[in-house]
Amino acid sequence: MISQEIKRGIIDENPILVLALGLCPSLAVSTSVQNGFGMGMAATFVLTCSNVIISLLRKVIPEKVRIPCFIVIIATFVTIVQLVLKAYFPALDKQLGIFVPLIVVNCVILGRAEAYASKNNVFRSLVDGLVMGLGFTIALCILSVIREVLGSNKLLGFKFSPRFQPMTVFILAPGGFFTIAFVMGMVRHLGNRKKGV
Amino acid sequence: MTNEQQPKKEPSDVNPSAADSTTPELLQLTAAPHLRQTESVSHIMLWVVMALLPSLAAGVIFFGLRALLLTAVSVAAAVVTEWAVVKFLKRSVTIGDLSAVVTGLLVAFNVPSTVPWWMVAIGSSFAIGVAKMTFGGLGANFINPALAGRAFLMAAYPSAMTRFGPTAFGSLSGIDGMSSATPLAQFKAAMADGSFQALDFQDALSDLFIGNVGGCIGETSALALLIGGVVLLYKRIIPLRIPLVYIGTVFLLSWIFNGTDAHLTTSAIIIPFYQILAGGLFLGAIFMATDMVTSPITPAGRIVFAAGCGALTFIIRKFGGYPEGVSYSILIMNLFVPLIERSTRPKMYGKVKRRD
Amino acid sequence: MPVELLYPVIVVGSVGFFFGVGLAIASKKLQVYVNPRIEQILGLLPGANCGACGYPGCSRFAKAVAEGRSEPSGCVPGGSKTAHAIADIIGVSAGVTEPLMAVVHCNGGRGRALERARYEGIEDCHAAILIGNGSKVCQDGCLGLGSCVRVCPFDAIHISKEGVAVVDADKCTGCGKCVKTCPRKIISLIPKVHKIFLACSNHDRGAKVKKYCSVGCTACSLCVKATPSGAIIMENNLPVLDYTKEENFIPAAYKCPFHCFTDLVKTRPKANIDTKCNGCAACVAVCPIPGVISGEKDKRHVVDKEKCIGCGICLNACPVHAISMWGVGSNVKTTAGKR
Amino acid sequence: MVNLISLVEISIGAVFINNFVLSRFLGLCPFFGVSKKLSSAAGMGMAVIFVMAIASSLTWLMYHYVLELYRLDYLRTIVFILVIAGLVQLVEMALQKYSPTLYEALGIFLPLITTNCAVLGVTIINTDLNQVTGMQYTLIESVWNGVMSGVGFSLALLLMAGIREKTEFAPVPKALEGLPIAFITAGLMALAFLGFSGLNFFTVVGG
Amino acid sequence: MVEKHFIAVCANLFQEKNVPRRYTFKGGVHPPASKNRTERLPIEPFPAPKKLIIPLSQHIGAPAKPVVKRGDRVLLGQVVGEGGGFVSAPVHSSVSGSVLSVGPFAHPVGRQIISVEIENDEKDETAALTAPIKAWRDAAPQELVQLIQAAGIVGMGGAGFPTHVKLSPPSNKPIDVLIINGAECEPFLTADHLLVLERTENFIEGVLILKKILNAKKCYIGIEENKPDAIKRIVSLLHNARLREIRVCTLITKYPQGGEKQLIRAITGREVPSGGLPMDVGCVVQNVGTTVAVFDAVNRGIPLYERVVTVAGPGVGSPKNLRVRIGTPIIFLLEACGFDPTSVKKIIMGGPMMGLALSDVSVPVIKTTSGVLAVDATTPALRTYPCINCGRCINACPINLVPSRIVKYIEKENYQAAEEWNVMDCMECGSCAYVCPAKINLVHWLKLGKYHIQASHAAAAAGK
Repeated sequence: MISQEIKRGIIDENPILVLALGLCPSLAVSTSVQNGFGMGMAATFVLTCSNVIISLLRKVIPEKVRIPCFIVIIATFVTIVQLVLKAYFPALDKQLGIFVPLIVVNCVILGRAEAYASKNNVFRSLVDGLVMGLGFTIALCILSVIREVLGSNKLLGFKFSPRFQPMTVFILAPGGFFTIAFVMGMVRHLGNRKKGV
Repeated sequence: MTNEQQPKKEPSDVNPSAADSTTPELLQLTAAPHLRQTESVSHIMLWVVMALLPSLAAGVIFFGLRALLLTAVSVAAAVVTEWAVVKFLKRSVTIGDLSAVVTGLLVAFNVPSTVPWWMVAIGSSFAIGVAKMTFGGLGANFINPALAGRAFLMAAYPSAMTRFGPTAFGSLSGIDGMSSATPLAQFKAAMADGSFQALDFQDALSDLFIGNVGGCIGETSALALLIGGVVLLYKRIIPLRIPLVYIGTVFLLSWIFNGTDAHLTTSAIIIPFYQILAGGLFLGAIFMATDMVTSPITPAGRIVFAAGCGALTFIIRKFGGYPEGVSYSILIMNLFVPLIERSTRPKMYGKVKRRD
Repeated sequence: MPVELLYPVIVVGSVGFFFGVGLAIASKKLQVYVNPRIEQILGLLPGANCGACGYPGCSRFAKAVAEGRSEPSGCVPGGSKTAHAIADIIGVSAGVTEPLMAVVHCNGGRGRALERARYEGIEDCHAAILIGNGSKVCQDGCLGLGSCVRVCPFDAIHISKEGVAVVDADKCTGCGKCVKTCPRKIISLIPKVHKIFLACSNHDRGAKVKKYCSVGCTACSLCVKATPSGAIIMENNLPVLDYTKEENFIPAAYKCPFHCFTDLVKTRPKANIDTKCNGCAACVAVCPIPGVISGEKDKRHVVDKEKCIGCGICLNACPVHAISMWGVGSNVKTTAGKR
Repeated sequence: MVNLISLVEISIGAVFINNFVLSRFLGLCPFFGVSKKLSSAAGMGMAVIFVMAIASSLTWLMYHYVLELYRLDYLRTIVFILVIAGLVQLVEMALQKYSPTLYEALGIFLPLITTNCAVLGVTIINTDLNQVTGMQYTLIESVWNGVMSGVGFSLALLLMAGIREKTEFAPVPKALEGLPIAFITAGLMALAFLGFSGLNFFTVVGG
Repeated sequence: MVEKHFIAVCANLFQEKNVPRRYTFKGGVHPPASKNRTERLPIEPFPAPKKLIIPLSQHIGAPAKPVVKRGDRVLLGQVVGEGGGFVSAPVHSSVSGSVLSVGPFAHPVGRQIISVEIENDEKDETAALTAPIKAWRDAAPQELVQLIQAAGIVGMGGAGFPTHVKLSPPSNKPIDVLIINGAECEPFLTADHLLVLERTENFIEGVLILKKILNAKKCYIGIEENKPDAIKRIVSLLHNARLREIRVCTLITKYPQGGEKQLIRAITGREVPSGGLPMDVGCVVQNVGTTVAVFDAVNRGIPLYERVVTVAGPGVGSPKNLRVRIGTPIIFLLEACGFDPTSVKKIIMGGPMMGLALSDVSVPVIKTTSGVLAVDATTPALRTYPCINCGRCINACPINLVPSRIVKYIEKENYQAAEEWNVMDCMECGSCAYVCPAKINLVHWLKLGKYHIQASHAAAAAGK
């Protein structure tokens, strides 16, 4: 069951590459693997914690004000993340910039809260948060590996190839769009091929 | 049941009417009109290629055989990319319509002669592979592929794309010295540090006209581009209004806002001429802004489009971060094309008040 | 220290309180009636307001679905689960009816029906009708250009090798979109249980039809005679099947000399007479095919399995219930075009 | 107090150079979601401008007069999102009640805006230190920044919608249909918008 | 095409004063006229065949109802189909003989249409016709219109609008301009040209009859400048007869110069409102053939049972202008003109720009058949290139539509948008498809779009 869940989070319902949620941070911070991984971890933390809390409170929260409640819960964890980053990873915090507070409005997190955590028990919500976060992180890493290598000829900050001339466009906005477009297209292409067989 | 084999009758023994005996083959049933003009898309593209040849010749004369090599690489990369994408998508091969050749030529014309050959190949492949074929090929792209290729290279390799080689016959009279910067960069620098001397630039005009200046392969020779433009105008492939309005707008704006207080002094009159002859304005106005696919289809829209290109070119040249603004201005106006087309629908015959 | 702890609590609490109370009052004061089904659907949606459905926000999508302007499957993040749940809500009002399926009343593909010209134009039946009324001699034949294929939301119609439209009974839901679009009006809905229909729509006289179509109905009326209940009547040179009468059309289909009927059942189970048979010969009297059941009086009768068409009429006629249907059957696949 | 030059600079920066969508990657979900039709793009654009302006002013006041005063900067995220969410919902309800026509035109886009990172983003940018000048925006500047960021967003949205209506006819490869081709479109738009980089009307460059 | 106009204006400026003004409209195309093989050939009468098929629907409006039955003997000019309603015209027998059958027969439009099959007894016994009104100058217009209706005259240019309807405008729409359409802008066709040349006097008298009926103040005859002999002949006749109220307008040779709306725009400068009729701007346009038929009906009492047909095209050896009985199967015409069945790929009824491709050569000549063309090469029917947005279709469109855009909407089944872009005003002249370098079947798509929009309107109306 767990492996199935993991497959669901990473492949079948990958938040970025299949569901196309949480696009803003995934494009903005995937300029380097460090940033992408950091953002992925932060989001996973918020996603898992908020999923758990929302699942715990799902019977208490009144239907009408559920969205504001969810947001407050998510925002609390985001603030925690912000404080932790500031304290221990100041460089990363500076890199991610306003996209740390913007985790609040990341559709992945709110979407899972609304679609999953508010309807399932705590354990399932925890697992869901973890696998979805994993899927999010993996997708971010894929994007950032491509962009870092092509855009600055580096991988995790180390020089990648001595001969390759990096294309700066890939760490600029257009490159982000092109990268996600082609990664997504590739995922779909493989998916179509699988379905076709 | 219906499963048994049905003895099939040959169509010939169930002939419905006697008249058919005189018709050996089935007649073709199509919608009117039954007459068509012979000119086709590939004819048009062929003529565009022909019209680009004088500029290629000029490029080779001023920048040496390397220009020819880059052009060849660019064209080959464009055609191969289109062929590969089409094969990958399992669609019918479209390289026969020659549009990839045109794109390849234009990408090469938009890079300096000093760039490495693989860079131009990347630009061409991007132009065809991303800006054109992802949308489904000819006619479907919304942005000029060649210019998208150039913009991609500009963003990817900014330093290589702005390093220009000197021409074969020495450089601009008077003002150049050692640097091989483009006339527009020199102009901008001269305006910025106050060393502007109208006469220096006046002398340069003839060099600008024939193309003996630094710049991209295909953009320097206004003369060669004009020859190509006349050919296309004569063949009615491009509408006169786009280049005319585009160049006219740049001319007017750089005359009015020439940076001096006067408008009738020598320098005030030299500036607009210098502005229209320098840089890629002629290439852009004659060959890129007129790209049918990415310019408005409506006659009035074409004027708006061209005027917009002119204004943006002027703004980017004067206030922007680049000395040259032609390619970006056309790209930006490409984005506006759907909105322009929408608001400039031609007035239909009969949209008049009814006489009751 | 406690004060520093207090401030955030007060600030967040008061902001929350302020908006909570404000919203509560507002939601009472500013209430506007909305279709309860919209609310229901909205409840099923992920609520991410991502816009992937093409509508501005989940509520708009819910409204569109409730009003029938969008398919229930429009929500991408919701996936198929959500789609099914929504479909259930929508379906409640649709009511339960007898399942129907679309059938194409033409089997005159290439090699069977004569062409009179070479149509070269837009691949669309309506377009072919507009110029020269299509290329078939038969004015009621399937044009095979696939207008019905394109409107089918369930991918249940395809054009056969011979160039006529064929409905896949498994996929067809009887929505009737193809019926509406067919320019020749040769698609209709029949109850799914019947599986037999007339694959011809031509109203010409028999002699004329024979000139241009080998599977065209010549209005010979044999099918009418094979259906004594009167569930088939001839109207304007074409038999009309009345499915409301629950008639057994198997004999009629079998009797057609030009094989104008299509039976979606490939092989029907054959009748078998067991030892209970007392030889009353009641079955012989009702069997539509002469010579299928034979046997001496008062002795066990036998069925010629080669000839039996599996109509099952004898089942009800047998007073001692000695007849049953044997054999693999119900292989529901369209047979049109594969005869 | 009102520095016209700074307002113009804010405008150019927010609309062209640092366009919210094409350069800052903010508000992408609604950008791709609502850009299929020009009419809804226009409605969405108006709604975003409206909400950004109001949210900018409210959050600026909140930040400078409550949070900063009590040294509660770290609550910024929670408070801002609460303010925006509540505000949007109130506006939506009010519109639905009092002006159904306006609601049809704008209100339906409001739920999309609650969770639009562009709105939260602009309020955070308003209260952050400006990276160029190293100063914080004044109230007027931040409202103006909100409006202009909304305008930039709307401009990108309108252009995108126009292009998508056009490329709707295009035979896009199957795997790229829908979002991927929209990403490529946005990428090419961003490429074109690079032309605006370095645009500066006030530091004299060319005389 | 502002540039083109600019040149035209300049050219007009430098013209000498006494050169007559050349009229034209905006847009249009210049297909090769291809008229040189037939434009000097006199009209030959074509013998009536043994068997004729006279369709009861030869015009726009309700089809005629048969009034004969199998076995009946009919005479030349006898009514075989009675008009059903005001917008309808009777149908006459074009030979004397016996009715073989009344039933569905192949019709040029491709459908089976109720027709009367007549066996010719080759006696040409004439029926007692409606009495001609020789003194038409004194007759009441009403009387003349009735006579024209009884003679079954419909617009012979192609559309087949019953002439009497055009001649009875409602009282709130006064007609001040009568235009005779002699443009014959379709390539290959020379039937009208020859008719004018051979029967100029009758033609002019026909014009006068029409003018009298409509009480029109002005009357113009529009002829394309590639028919100088016809222009000269009419002008000299008018001059001799001192008929100053009729003016001949020389039209620039351009397709579709003979389109009703284009002709009105060229000659009077008026624009027929979208969805309206010429009478909305006080104009009535009549074709040359119709005018001569009116003369025949009024002056001689002859109903419309024969017409002039140009048989031409690369697929026939000796093209001809033939006077043909209505109901003659076109195969006979083709055979008489040396038609080579092996090389012919397509047979067109009408001109090459707007004519119908036939799937059956047994269909009869009807009142609107101006020509029969045998073509030896197929036209590109399927799309060979994608649309490159060149805008030539816009420049060619005589009513200023954006065909390529509309077609894209129709391809995506967005009929609402197509309607917003005025597809319903398209008159299917074919100019856009003619110039399209991508060889897109624009007209076919436009037809399809109009069909779907009409169908949805009809459904909406039925739902109300």
